[in-house]
Amino acid sequence: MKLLYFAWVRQRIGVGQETVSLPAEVATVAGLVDWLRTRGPGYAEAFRDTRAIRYAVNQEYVEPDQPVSADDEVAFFPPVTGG
Amino acid sequence: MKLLYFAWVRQRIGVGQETVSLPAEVATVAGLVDWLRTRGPGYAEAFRDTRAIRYAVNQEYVEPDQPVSADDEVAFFPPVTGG
Amino acid sequence: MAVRVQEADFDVGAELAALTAGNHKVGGLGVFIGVVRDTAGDAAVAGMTLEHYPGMTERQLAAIEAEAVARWPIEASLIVHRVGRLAPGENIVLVACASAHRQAALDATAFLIDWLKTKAPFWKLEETADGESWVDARESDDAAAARWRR
Amino acid sequence: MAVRVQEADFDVGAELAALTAGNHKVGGLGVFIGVVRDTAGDAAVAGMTLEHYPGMTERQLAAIEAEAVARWPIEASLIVHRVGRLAPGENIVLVACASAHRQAALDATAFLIDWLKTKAPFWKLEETADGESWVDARESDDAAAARWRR
Repeated sequence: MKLLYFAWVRQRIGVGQETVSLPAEVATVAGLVDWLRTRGPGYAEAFRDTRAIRYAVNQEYVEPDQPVSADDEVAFFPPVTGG
Repeated sequence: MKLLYFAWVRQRIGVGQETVSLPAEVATVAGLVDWLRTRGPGYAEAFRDTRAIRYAVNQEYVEPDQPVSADDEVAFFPPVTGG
Repeated sequence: MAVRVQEADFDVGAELAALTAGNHKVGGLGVFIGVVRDTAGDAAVAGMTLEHYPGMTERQLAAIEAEAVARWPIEASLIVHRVGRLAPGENIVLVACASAHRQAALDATAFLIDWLKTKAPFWKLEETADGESWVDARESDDAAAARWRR
Repeated sequence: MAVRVQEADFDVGAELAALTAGNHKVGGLGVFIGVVRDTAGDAAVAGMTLEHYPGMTERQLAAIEAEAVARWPIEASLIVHRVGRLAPGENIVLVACASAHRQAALDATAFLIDWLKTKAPFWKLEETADGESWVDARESDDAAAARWRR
């Protein structure tokens, strides 16, 4: 599974992208966030307040209850500020 | 008094501008139109339906009851279509 | 703030660059460019001639621009309108409005062109296969301008 | 219909000329250009860095443009968005929409930039005297985008 982080999510975690093996107990984006939080203080800080996080699976916006599978590209980022 | 005509008002009257001596009985733009109608068939045709005419005195839009005096520049034209 | 009436075409890139040059308060620039279409209803248009009322045109354009400046926080604005004969595809009018804020820039731009369409003394004489005819004012233009009345 | 993400600046005049070249159905061209301001609230801004999500950005921009095409009779449209470091006064984004009709061109242009602001995955890192900070999303942008929801 490919994970992507942008803006301050990326800065707090310390990397922009990584490839992980999806744990068997993780079925949704929200489950993925709970698992990521356990991976270290940077992750815990990045996902401390998930109201400030947006999610994309395979480059489309999704809600936290979106199912995820091992082939997915999942991205985590703050609300967008372009334009 | 300087009179200006634009677009099809100009075409029907046959000139774009002229200088006239303001008749004593003409006090308003509407009075001026009534007097102009008597000046020939082109004028009569141009001012046949005044709903289609707009008026400006000294380059500002006015209503037909606007007073006019000998020093004024008065213009007659159809609704504008620029842009 | 500037208004111009001219026969020559305008260089959109150069006009817009000059409008905001050196003003780093500008966050957004709204622009509208009017262009001669090759059809009017079902008829093919070979070209058109723009007539105007010299003096009153500039006065009305300046008044329209002043009204926009009174309503929105505008850093810079520009209206350039062409007159004379124009072929399909040619530029007719350029309206631009720069502001710190996007919404002000966009709203003021729409306001400027909507008001210009119903207040600035220009008239279009259109050439079709049936000959020349003066373009009629459109109720939709009056309605667009009325949105901004207050 | 085209979307581009690039580090290089864009030439507004050339982009707009290319957009409508040879299409004589176009009667109006709406344009919005976003520019880096030198202030954010009370703080002086020395510059900013635009980050984006390659792949998703282009996909979202194309979806936004497709939505505009579905809603308005659009002859041509363009979105160009820059990424990387930008100084005050530099262009950020160019949005343009050409239509036979003025109102469609203006509305579609406003729609494109409003939706882009809330949907396209770009983020601004601003440089002030206090250091670098990520720009917060603004409720006014959500409100502007919500106008177009249906």
